[in-house]
Amino acid sequence: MLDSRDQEAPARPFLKLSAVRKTYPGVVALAGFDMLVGPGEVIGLVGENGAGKSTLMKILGGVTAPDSGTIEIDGAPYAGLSVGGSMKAGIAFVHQELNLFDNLDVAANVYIGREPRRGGVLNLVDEKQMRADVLPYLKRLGANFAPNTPVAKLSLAQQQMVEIAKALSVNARLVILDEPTSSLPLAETDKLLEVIAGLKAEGIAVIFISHRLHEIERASDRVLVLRDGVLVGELAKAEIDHDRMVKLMIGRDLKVAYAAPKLGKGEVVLAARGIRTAAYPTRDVGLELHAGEILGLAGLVGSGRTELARVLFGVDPLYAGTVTLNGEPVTLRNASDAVERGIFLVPEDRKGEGILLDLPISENISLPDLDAYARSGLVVPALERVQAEQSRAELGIKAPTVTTRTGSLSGGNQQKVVLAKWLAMQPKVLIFDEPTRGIDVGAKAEIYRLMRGLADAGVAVLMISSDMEEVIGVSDRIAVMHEGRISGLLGRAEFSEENVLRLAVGKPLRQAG
Amino acid sequence: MNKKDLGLLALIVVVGFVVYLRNPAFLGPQNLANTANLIGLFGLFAIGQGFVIITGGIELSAGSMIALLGVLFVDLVGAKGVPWPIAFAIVMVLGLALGLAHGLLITKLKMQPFVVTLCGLLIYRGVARGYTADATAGFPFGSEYPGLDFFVARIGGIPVSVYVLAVVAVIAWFTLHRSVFGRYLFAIGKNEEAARFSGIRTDVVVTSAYVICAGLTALAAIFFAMYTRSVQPSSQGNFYELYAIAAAVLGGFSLRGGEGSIVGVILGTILLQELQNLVNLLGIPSSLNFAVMGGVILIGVLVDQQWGVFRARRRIAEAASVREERIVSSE
Amino acid sequence: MAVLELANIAKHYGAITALTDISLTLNAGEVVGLVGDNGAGKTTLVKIIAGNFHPSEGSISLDGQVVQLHGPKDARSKGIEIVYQDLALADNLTAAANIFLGRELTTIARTPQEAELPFWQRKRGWRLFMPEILDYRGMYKKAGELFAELKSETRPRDLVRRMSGGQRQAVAIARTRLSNPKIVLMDEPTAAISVRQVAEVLNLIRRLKEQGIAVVLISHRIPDVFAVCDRLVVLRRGRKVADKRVADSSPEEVTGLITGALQSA
Amino acid sequence: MTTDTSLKDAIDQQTHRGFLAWLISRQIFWILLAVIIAIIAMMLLTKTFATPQNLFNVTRNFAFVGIVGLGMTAVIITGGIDLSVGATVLISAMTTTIIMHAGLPITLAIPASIAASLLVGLINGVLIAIVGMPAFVVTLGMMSIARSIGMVMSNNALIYEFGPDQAILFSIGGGSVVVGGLPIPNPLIVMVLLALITGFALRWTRWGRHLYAIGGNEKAAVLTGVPVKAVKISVYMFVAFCAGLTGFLQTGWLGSVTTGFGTGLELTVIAATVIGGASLAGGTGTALGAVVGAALIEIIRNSLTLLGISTFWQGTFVGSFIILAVASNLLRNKDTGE
Repeated sequence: MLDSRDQEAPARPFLKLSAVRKTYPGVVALAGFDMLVGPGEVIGLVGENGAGKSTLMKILGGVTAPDSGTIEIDGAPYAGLSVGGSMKAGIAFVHQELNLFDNLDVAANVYIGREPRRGGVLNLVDEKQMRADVLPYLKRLGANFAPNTPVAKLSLAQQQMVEIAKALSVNARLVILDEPTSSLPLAETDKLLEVIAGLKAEGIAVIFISHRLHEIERASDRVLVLRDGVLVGELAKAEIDHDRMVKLMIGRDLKVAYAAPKLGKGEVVLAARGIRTAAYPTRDVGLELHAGEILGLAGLVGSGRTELARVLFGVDPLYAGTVTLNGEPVTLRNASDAVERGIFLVPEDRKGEGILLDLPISENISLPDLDAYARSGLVVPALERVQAEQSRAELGIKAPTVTTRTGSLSGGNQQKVVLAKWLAMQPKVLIFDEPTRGIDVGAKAEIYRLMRGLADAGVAVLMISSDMEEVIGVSDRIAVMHEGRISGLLGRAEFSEENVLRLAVGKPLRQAG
Repeated sequence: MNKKDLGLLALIVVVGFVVYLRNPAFLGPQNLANTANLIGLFGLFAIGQGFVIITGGIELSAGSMIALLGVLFVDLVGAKGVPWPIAFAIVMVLGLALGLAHGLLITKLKMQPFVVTLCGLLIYRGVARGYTADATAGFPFGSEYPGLDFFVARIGGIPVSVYVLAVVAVIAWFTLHRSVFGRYLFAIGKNEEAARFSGIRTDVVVTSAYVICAGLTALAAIFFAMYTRSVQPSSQGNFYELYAIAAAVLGGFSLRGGEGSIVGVILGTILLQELQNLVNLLGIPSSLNFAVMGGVILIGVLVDQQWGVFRARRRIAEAASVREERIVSSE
Repeated sequence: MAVLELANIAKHYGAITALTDISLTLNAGEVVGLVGDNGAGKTTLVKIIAGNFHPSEGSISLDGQVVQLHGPKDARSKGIEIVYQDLALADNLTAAANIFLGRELTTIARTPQEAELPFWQRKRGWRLFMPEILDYRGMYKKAGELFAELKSETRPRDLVRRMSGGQRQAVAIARTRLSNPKIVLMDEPTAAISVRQVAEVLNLIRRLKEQGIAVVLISHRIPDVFAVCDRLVVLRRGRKVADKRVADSSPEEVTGLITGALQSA
Repeated sequence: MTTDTSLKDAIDQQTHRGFLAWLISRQIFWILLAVIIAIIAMMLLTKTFATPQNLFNVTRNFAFVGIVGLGMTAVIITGGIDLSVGATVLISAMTTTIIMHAGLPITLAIPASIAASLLVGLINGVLIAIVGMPAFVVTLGMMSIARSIGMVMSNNALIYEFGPDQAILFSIGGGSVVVGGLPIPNPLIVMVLLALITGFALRWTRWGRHLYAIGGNEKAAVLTGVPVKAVKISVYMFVAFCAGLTGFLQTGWLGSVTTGFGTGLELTVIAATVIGGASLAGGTGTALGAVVGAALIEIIRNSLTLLGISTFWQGTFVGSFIILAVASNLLRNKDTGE
C-alpha cells in the first residue's frame, strides 16, 4: 500500500503493446502501434472509423493476429492471442452491438463459452452453480433482475449490464467497452459511467471506445488518439478536452507558428463591395484585401465563404456588387477574366478543380498560360519542363521527374503543383480555399511558409479555412462570415478561438474587460 | 415441456381419439406396433435434423443418404458376405464422414447449407442408383442372418426401433438442453458472430451438428433397410428429409435457428405418423396422403406464427401498462 | 407562413397517454432539433407527422390548411419526407437505383413526380403504346444532379455496398430531394458515424435548409443539434418542456431539460 | 465549366474495371465456358452428340428446366424459394389432360392449365407475402398438397388419350419449327422467348428493379414505397406460370401423364439457377444464368448417356458441379476482398 502510493507510474503495466503492425491487402490497418495500460486505468480510445481501432480490438480479442510486434500481458509475451487465450489472460469485451443471445437466460449469457460443468460423457452444464455464481456480479452492478431472466425481456441498459457482468465474471483485468453508450438513452449513460468508476476502484483497467467525446472526457484518465493506424496523440487527464481530441482525430494538430509580415500592410489591392452570391442572394458581403497580408476568412461551412471566393475568381456569377482591383473596377465574367488580371484561386476540391490528375506536373503548371510556352502556336514541351523544374526547386515539390503523373503525388505535393501553376504567372491576389485539407503535417508547414513568402513578396492572400488553429496561426487579419455576410473583422490583438467562434455563429463579441 | 409441446400433445391425443372413434383398429396392437416402429425410424433422423436446424442450417440429403447407405448395407451383407457388425460399422463411419464433409463445406468454404445438402441429395441418390445400376438391392433368397433380426425384433410387443429411439432421445435431450455443446448450438443459431466472440469454436460445433445428423441418419438407414428388407435405390427414402423438416417445424423449431426442443421434434414425428395412419385407416385415398401432410405443416406454422404475433402484442400491452404505472406513480 | 403546424396534439393508446398537448410550428428553411430521452415521445410524434399514426386529439396543418394524413404515402405526397435511422437502403443496388426505389423513371413516367403516381394515373397519350422501360440515363443524370446539389462526392453508379457512412446518408437524403419536399424528418442521422462524417451530414442538412426545406432533426447528440439547428424542442414524458431558439440555450440547459433536472424553460 | 464536367463525369462514371476483369469475376462466364468445353469435348469424343437428332433432344429437354428456371430465378432474386414447382407442373399437366380427355378443345385446356397453376402461385404468394410465413415452409407444404391433388385428379392412372385435339397438343409440345434446315423444338422457342422477356423485365422494368431491391433489403423496399406484397405475390405467380407452361408443353411432348410427372423438378431447377449464379440469400441472379445452368445440367445428363455411363450418376455430377462452382466463386471473391 505504502510504496504503491509513492510510485508515479503503475509498477507494471497490465498490457503492453509494442510496434504492433497489421496490414490487410492494400490497407495498413495498424502501422507500429504502442500502448501501455496500467491496472485500474481508464483509457479513452478515440479515432475515426478506419483509424485502426477495430483492428486493434480484434488483435486484443484474439480474433486476428498481428503481422509483427509484441503483446505483453502482465509481463508474459504473446505473439498472437487466441479468442480463448485473450479471455484467459483477463481481457473482456463489451461490444457495440450487444452480443447477447436472447433465446438464453442471463446466467447462460454470462457464462457462455465457459459454463461450469458437471462432467460426465455429455458434459452437462451445472445450471445451479452458474446461477449462484452470477448473482454476486449482478449485485455488484446494482442490477435488479434475476439470473434466470430471459435476456429477451431486459431493457438495453440491463442487457449492457449483463455484458459487463460477463466481463466481471471472467475476473477480467482489462475491460474493453466498444461504443457502449451509442444505444443507451442519456439518463442511463450516467449509470454506465458509475460502473466504469467502480471497475477502476477495483483495479480493473478499462479501455473505453466512444464517439461521444463528452463521455470520454468524463470517464478517462488518459486518452489515446488513433489515426490511419498510428497513435497520433496521447492526452493526460488534465489535457483531455473535446477540441483537442477532435483535432487529433481528424488530423489538424499542427501548432502553427505565426510569422509576422515583412512589409506591413500595403495598399488595398482587391476590394469587393455589396457582393451577392447564389448561396445568399439577399445578403451583401464585402471585404478589402491589402498587398502583403494574409487575410483569414473564417466561418462555419456553408456560411458563404467558398461562394464568395468563387465569385471573386469569376466562376460563379455576380448577382450584385462591385469588385475593384488596384482601385479600378473589374468585370469577372469567367475564370479567365480573373486569371488575366492576376486573381487566382487554389480551390478546396483539389483533385476535382485544382489539377488534372492524369497530366504530368509540367503540363499542369503550364496549363493556364499556354501562350507563354508556345512558339508560333505550338506548345514547346521543353519550355514547360524548364518552368516546371524551376517550380519544383522553388516549392520543393517531391516528385521523381517533372513529367510524373500528378495524380501519383501526395496531397501536399499536389497542392504545391496547384500553387506552382499560379506562381508562374505573377499573382496579385491569391485565394486559398481550405489549403491544407487532407494534407499531412509536414507539407502543411511548407504551405504556410509559401503563403507567407508570397505575402512578403507583395501578393494579397485570402485564405478560407475551417481549421481554427490555421486561421489564427497564419492570418494577419481575420474576417469571419456568418450566413452570407461578414460578421466581424479581427486584428491580431483580438485573435482567439472564442472570438472567431462567436462571430461565426452570429453572436456579438464579448466586451473586453 | 413447454406450452407449445403440451398443445402438440393435446392435438395428438384428440386426433388419435377421433380416429379411434371412426376405426377402432387404430388402437389395435398390430397397428400400434407398426406405427410405433415407423415413429422410431423417422424419429431417429428427425432428431438429427433438429440438431442441424437449431444452428440455422438445413439438411436436405437425409433421404438420399438413407437410400445410399441402405443399399450399401444390404449389398455388403447380402452380396459381399461381410459380417453384419462390420458392415454396420462401415456404414456408420461412412455416414459420419458424409456429415463431416457437409460440415466442412459449410463452415470452411462458407457455402450455404441449402446448397451443400441439396448437392448431397443429388449426389447420393445418383451414386446409389449408379452403384446398383438402379437394381433393387436385397438379400439372397432364403438366407438367414442371425443377429440382424434384432433390427426388426419386438421386445415385449414393442419394436426395437422404439427402444433405440427412446435411448437416442434421452441422450439427445441431455445433449441439447443440458450440455455445454447444446448450449453452444442454441447460441450459434441465434447469433453466430457473437458466439465466436464468446470463445466458442463455432466451426467445430456446427460441423458436429452435421456429423450428429448424418450419424443418426445412417442409423436410421440401416433400420429402414432391414424394415423394407430390400432397397430400391430410386425410391428408398424419397422426400424423407422433408418429413424430418416437417416434424421439426411442427415441433417448434425455427428455420432461422436458435429455437426448438427434442420433445417437440418427437411429438412432431408422432403427429405426422399418426396422420399418415389416419389416412390409411379412414380410407382416404392414399394419394391424399401428401395433401394431409402439407396441410398440417402449413396450418401448424400458421397457428404458431399467429400465436407469436398475439404474444408480441400482449407483451407490448404489458410493457405499456408498466410504463403507465411509472408515470402515474411519479406524478 | 408556417409550413407545418401541430396544434394540441395528443396520442393515447387505450388508457396510456404517449403525447399530451404538443403544439409546434415549423417554418420554411428552418431546422428544428427534436430531443428527449428514450420513451419521451419523439418517435410517436415523428410517426404522427409521417402519417404512420393518427393523433388522438389535435390537428395538423400544412401551409395553413388542416390536413388528415392517411399513412406514410399520403404524407409523402403532401411533401413530408423521412430519412430513417437505418437509412433503408438496398446494398446490392446502385446509388441511383436506391434514390429512385419505388418511383423509378421509365419511358412513361418521365419525371419523379409522375413516377410517384400509380401507373393508371400517369399521363400517357401516345406513350401508351411504348413498353414501360426503366430510364437508366435519366435516373443517373438526375441522381448526379442531386448529389451535386448536396455537394456530395457520391457517384450515381456506385454500389451502396461499397459506400462510407457519409455517402449512404447522402443517398438517403438525396432520395428525399426527389419529390421537392417541404419537410424532411431525420431520425438520428448521426448516431453511428464518425466525426468527419457527422460534419458531412450536418452540411447536407444545411443544404436542405438553404433550399428552403424545413428539417426536423431527431438526435441524441446535443452538439450536433447545436451545430445545425435554429430551434430546438425538448420532450419529456410526452410533454413539450421547451421550445426555444438554439442561440438562447446551452447544451447544459438542454441536458437538464432532457433528464428532468430542469423542469421547463 | 469545371463543375459541369465533373458532374458529367460523376454521372458517367463506370466502375473502374476492365471488361476482362469484370468477365472473369462472373460465375456465369465460367459456367458458359464449361458448357462450351463440354460440347466441344462431346463432339470430339462421340459421333452421336452433334447429330441433329441428339441436339434436338438435348435442347428440348433443357428447355423445360430452363423455362421453370427463369421463374425460379425471379423468386430467388427476392430471397425466396419455391419448392412446389414440380407439383405445379403436375397440376398443369393434369388439368390439360382431364379437359382434353373429356373431349373438350385445346383452346380451353391451355387457359385452364395456366389458370390452375396461377392459382397455386397465388396461394403461395398470399401465404408468404401477406400472412408472412417463410417461403420454404409454405412451398414445402404446397408441394405435398399440389402433388396429391394432382394424383387425385388422375385417380392415379396413366392417361394417354387426349380427345379430338390430341394432334394439336402433340404438335405444340413435341413439334418443331424448321429454321435453315434445322428443326428447332417448340419448347426451345418458348424458352428463348421467355428468357428474352424475363431478361428484359429484370433489367429494364420497375418490377425487375423491385425484385432486386426486395432481395437486397426488404425493409428498405417497404419504406421506400415499393409495393413489396404485390411484387412478392406476382413473383410466385410468375414462377407458377412458368411451371404451368412447362406442364402443358411436356404433356404434349410425352403424350401421356403419370402422377410422377415433375417429381424432383424443383431441385433440378434450383440447382440450375444456383449454377447460373443466383444466390439463395437473394439480391442476385440473371435470366441468362438460369438458361445456362439448365443447359449445363442437360448436357451432363446427355453426355453420360452418350458415353455409356448410367444416367443415374447424373445427380452425382450435377451436385459435384454445383459445389465446385459455388465454392470456386466464394474463393475467388475472397481473393478480391469482396
